[in-house]
Amino acid sequence: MNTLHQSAKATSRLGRPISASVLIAWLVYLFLIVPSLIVVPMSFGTSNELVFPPQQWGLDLYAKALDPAQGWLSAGGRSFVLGLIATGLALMMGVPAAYGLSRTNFFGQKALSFMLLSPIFAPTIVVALALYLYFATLHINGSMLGLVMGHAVIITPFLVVTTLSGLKHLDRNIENAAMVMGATQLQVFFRVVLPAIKGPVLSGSLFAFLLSFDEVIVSWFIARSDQPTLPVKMYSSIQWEVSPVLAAISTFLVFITVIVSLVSAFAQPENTDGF
Amino acid sequence: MNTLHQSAKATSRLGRPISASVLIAWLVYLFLIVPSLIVVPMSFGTSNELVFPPQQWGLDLYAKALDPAQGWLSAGGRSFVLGLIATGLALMMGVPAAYGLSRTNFFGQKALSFMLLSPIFAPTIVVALALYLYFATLHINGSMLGLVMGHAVIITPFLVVTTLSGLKHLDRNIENAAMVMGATQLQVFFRVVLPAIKGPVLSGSLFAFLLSFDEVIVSWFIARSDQPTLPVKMYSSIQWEVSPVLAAISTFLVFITVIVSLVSAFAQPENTDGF
Amino acid sequence: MTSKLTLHGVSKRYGPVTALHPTDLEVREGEFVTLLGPSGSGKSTLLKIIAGMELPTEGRIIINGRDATEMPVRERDLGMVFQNYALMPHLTVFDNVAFPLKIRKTATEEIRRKVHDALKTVQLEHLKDRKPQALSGGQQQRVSIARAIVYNPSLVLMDEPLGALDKKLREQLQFEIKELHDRLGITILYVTHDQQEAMSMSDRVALMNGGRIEQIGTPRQLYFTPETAFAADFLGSSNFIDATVTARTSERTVCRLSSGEEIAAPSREGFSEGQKVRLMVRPEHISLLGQAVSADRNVLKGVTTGTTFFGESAEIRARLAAGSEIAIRIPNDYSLPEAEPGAPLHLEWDVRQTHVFA
Amino acid sequence: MTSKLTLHGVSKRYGPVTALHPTDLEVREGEFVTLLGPSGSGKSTLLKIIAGMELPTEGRIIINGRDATEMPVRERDLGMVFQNYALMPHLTVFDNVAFPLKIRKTATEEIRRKVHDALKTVQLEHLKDRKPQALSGGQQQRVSIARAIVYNPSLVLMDEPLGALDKKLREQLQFEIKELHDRLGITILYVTHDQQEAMSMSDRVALMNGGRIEQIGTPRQLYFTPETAFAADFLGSSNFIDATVTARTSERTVCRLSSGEEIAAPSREGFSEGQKVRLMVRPEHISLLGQAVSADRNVLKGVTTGTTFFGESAEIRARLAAGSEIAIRIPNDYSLPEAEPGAPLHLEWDVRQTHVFA
Repeated sequence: MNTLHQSAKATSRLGRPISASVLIAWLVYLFLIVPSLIVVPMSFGTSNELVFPPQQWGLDLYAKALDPAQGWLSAGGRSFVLGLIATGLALMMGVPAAYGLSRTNFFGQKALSFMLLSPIFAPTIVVALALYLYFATLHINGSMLGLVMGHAVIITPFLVVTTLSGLKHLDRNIENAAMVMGATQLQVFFRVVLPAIKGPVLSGSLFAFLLSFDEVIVSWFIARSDQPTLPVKMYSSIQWEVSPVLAAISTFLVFITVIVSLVSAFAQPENTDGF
Repeated sequence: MNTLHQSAKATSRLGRPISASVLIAWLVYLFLIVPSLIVVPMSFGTSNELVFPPQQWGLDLYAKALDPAQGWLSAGGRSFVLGLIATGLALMMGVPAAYGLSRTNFFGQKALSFMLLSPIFAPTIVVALALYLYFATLHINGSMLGLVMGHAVIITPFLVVTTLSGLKHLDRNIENAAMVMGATQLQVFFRVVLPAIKGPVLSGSLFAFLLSFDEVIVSWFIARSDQPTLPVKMYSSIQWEVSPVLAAISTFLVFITVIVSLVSAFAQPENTDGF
Repeated sequence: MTSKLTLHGVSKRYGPVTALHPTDLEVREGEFVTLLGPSGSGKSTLLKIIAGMELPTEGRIIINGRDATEMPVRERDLGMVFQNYALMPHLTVFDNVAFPLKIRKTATEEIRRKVHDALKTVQLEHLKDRKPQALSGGQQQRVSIARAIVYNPSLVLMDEPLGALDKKLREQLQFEIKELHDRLGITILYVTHDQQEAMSMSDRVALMNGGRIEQIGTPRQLYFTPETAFAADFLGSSNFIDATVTARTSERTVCRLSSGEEIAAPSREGFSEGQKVRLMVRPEHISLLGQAVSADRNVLKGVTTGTTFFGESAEIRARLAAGSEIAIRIPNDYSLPEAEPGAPLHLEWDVRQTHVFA
Repeated sequence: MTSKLTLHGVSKRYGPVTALHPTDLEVREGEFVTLLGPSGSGKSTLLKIIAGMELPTEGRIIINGRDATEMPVRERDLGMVFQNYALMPHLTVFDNVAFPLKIRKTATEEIRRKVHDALKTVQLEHLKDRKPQALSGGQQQRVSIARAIVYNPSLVLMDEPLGALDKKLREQLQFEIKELHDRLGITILYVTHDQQEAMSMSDRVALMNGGRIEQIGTPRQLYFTPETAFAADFLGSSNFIDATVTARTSERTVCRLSSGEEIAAPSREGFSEGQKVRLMVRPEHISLLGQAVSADRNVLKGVTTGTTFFGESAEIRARLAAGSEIAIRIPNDYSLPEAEPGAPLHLEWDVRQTHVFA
C-alpha cells in the first residue's frame, strides 16, 4: 500500500509513444536547422575559402562586409528603406482590405477573399516575370517606385492573412456596442477595431518586412544592377564565386531574422495588449 | 405607417463605410492580380516579342513550349517528380513532428515549436547558400537526392504549421476516449488522429507541393545545369533573353496554381470529412 | 407614464421567410420588459430591429417619442448589454465605461465623475484600472452594465446578458440587475430563453414563439393563466392529458379521459361539447393524499412509476389509468417515505388549476 | 454485492501542491456514485487517476478485483463519457460505437448485433449511418453513452456529461441515464458540479471540497443532515445565522442571536456553552404565518425586504431583528398576496430542521 510513484516514471511509462514523436520533432528540427547554422561558424573564419570548421578564427570577414567600398552597407540600407516603405504601403492596402473582407456578407466575398490571397500561392518566378513586363509598360523598372510596388504585391497578401486572423478573434459585438453607444463607422474602425488588432497587425508587419528584406527574384528583375538590394547583391556575387564574405552577411541576415521573428512571436498572442 | 423598406437601401445606408472597405479590397486585389494576369493574353500571341495586347492571336507559343527538343517538358516532369517525393518526405517528417509538438507539455516545447517553424522566416538566399555548402560536404549537390532534401527543408515547416492548425481543432478527449476503450498509442495515431486531420494535412501537402514545384533559388544552387527544374529553366532562360515562350509556361504555372489552391481550399475547412 | 419604446406592426421577412410577423409592443418609462422565447422564436430579430442593426420590412419604431424607424444605430439613444460582454480589450475598465461619454465629447471632469458614479453603482470602483481580461465573467458583465447606463440612454437593451455565466453567478446578477432597475428607474428591454430568469426579474414578459408574441403579461398572468399550450409548457413544468369535452356551463367545462374519469376546469371561450382537448395541470398543484372529495377538486387514479429527489422538493411520476404519464412535485420532508414503484395513488388538485387547450 | 472500484488512500501532489489528499472510496456493483464539487475540489483529478490519465502519488486503485494502480489506461476495462462527446468526426454513428469492439477484434457479426443493441438502448438505431456532426448535442451524447456500454466495461465513468446541453435536454438525459442504469444494472461513477443533478440521479454522492471528500452518503443524508457548513451551502439553498451556544442537553442545543432571541437545534458532538456557532435553516423549511408556538418550533421576527416570483414557488427575503438577511421559499399560490417591503413577519420552523456548525 501507499507506494510512492515518481512522476518521472509516470511520464516515461504512460507517455512513451508521445515521447517518440517529440524525439521525431527534435530530429526533424536538427535536419532543418543544421545547414543554416553551419554558416555561422564559417563566418568567423579567416581563410579565403568557405570551409567547416574554419582553420583559423577571426573577424576579417565582418570587417570586409562592413567596408563601404564593397557596397554591402549601401545594399543593406537600400533593402531596409525598401522594406519599410513597402510594408507601409502594404499596411495601408492590406488592413482596410482585410476589414472589408471580414465584416461583410455579400455574394462573392468568399471568391474575393480567395483571389486576394491567391498571390501567396502564385509561383514567384511568374509574378516576377509578370511584374517586369507590367512595369516595363509603366516605365518604372529600375526605380525605387518599381521595387516598392513589386514588393507590396508580394507582401500585402500576408498582411491580409494576419489581419484577418486577428479580426476573426474580435467579437463582432464589440463594434455593435460602439455603434449603439454613438460611434460613427470611422470612429469604430480607428478607436475600436485597429487598437484591438494591433498585435496581429504588428506581427504581420514584421513578417512582411522580413519577406521584403529577404526577397530575391522580383528584386533581381526590377532593381538596377548598380543599385541592388542586399539579397540581390548576395545572389549576384554567388553567381560568379562563393565569396567567404557571404558567410558574414548570411550570419547577419540570420541574426536579423531571429530578432524580428522573436519580436513577432511576442506580438502575436491575442489579448496581450498592454500586458 | 408600414412603409416598405428595400434591403438594398438598408445596406447602402447603414453599411456605407463597410462598402467602402469592400471597394478597397477589390482595388487592392486588382493591384495585386493584374500583373500576373497580363501574362495570360500575351501567351496567346504569335510575335517574337512579348507585347500587350498581342498583335496576332495563336497557339504557336504553346506548341513551342511542348516541343520536346526545347526541354520544357522534361524540366516540368522533373519538377513534378521532385515535388511529389519532397512532399512525401515532408509528410513523414512534419506530421509526426507536429503531433509530438501539440500533444506534450514539457519544458522547452514552446522553444522547440518556435525553432521548428523558424525556417519559414529564414531568408531563402541564406538557406540556399547554406544548403549548397552543406550538401557539398555530403557530395549530393547536383543529385536528385540533394534536390529532394533541399526542398524538404523548405517545405516541411509549412506542413508542420498546417498539421498543427488541424490538431488544434481536434478535441484531446477523442484520443483519451480511444485509449479508455482499449486502443494502443499507435492505434490512436493511425485510426483516430490521422483520419480526423486528413483535411488540413491534405491541404498542407498540396501547398507544400506547390512551394516545391515553384521553388527557384535553392534548386538553382543544387540542380545540375543540364537537368534544371522548370522554374530554374525559366529563370535561366530569362537571364539571357525574355523569350515569348515563357508567357505560355507562366500561364501553365498559373493554371496549375489555381487548380491546386482551389482543391486545397476545399480540403481546408475542418469538420467536412465525408461531406 | 410616458412610453419609452413603441412598435407599430413591425415585421421582418428575408425573401420568402418571415422571421417576425407584424408585432406591436410598448415599453413604458421605468418598466422592465422581457422578450422570452426559444431560439428561432424571433426575439433576437426583434431586438436587432429595435437596436437598428436590421431594418424592419414593415412597421414603425418610436423611441422616446421620436420616430426611429430609419435612424442610424448611433442616433437611437440606446444602451446595450451583450452576452459576451463586448468590452474593448485594449481599454481599461474606466476607459470602457468612459467610451460613450468621450464619443459625446463630454468634459473630462464630468466624464470622471459620471464613470465613477456608474462604477460605484456596480461596485467596481476599485477595479477601474484593470483590463477586462483580468476580471471574472461576472465582473466583466457589471462593467458592461455600467457602460450601458453611464450616458443615461432612453432604453437599455440586454441580450441574454447572463447566458455565459454559471448558475450561482447568474442568480446573483439577476438580483443585482433587478435591484439596479428598481433603484435607478431605468427602462430595460431584456431578452432571454430562461423562463425562470424572465419570471423572477420582469414587470412584464412577452412570450415569443414562431416569430410572434404568443402572450404578454405579468409573470403571474403567464404562469397562472397561460393562454396557449405553448405558454403553459414553456413557463414552468406542466402535465398534459388528452380528453374530450362532455359538458359545459358558463362556469365549468367537464372533460372525459379515455379511462372514463372526468375532470372539471374553469370555462373559457371557444370550446364546444365533443371537442378533443388537452388538459394541463402543474406538478406542484397536485396533492397525493386524497382529502374529502369536494366539487372544487379533481381526482384521478394512478400507479407510481418512480421518484426523483431534488432536495427542496421531490417528484413522483405516475401512470394514469388513462395511460399517460404525470409528474407530481411535492415539498420534501425529512420523514417522507419513498413511494414504491407500482404503488397505487390518488391524485387530486383544485379545479381552478386546470387548464384546457385545443 | 461485489466491489467494482476500491480506492485505498489515493492522493496526488504536484510538487508542493496537493491536488488530492489521501482518499478512500468504494463503488459497488450496479451502484450509481457521483463525485460532486466545485471546480478545483479535486473531483477531476480523482477521475483522471481512476481512468489512468494521471498516476496517484500514493495509494492503490482496485478495479473489478484487479490492482489497476499502474495499469495502462487501455487495460483498465473502463467506459467513459466526456462533456464534449469526444466522438470521432470521421466515423459514422455505427462505426463510433463499433470502435471499441473492433479494437478488441470482435467478430463482424457480433459487432453488428452488439452495436445494434446498444444503439437501440439509446433509441438511435435510425441514425446509425449519420456522421456525429449531423446530430444534435443530446443525440451525440447518447451515441457516446452507447459507445461506453457496448463492450460491457466493469465501470462507466461520466465526466460532466450533460454540461454542454441546455436545461430541458439536460433534464431529459438525466432521466434517460438513470433509467439506463436501473435497467441494465451498470456501475457508474459520475462527476458533476450541479448539485441538483447529483441529488436526482445518484445512489450515493461524494461531496468534494479542497482536494478531499467532505461527506459521502445518499442524497437525502447530505441534504437533511449536512455535516459541515460547506455541505449545507453547496447542496440546496441555506440561510446562515450567527449565534452563541447558551444551553446544551443531550437532546437539544439552545443558541442566542445578537437580538437576544433564542433558537433550538438537535444536539451534535463537539459544541460547548459559550461557543460561537452558525445556525442553518433551509428557505423551504420556514413558514410564515405563526401557528400556536410549540416547543418543537423555532420563532424569529423579521421585516420583509422583497419578494421574487419563480413560478412554482416564490421567495420572500426578510431582515431579522438580529441583522442578517434570510430567505423564505413558499409554495406559490394563485391567491398569494404580494408581501409589501417593510411588512413585519413572524418566521417559524421545526427545531429538527435547524443545523449548528462551528
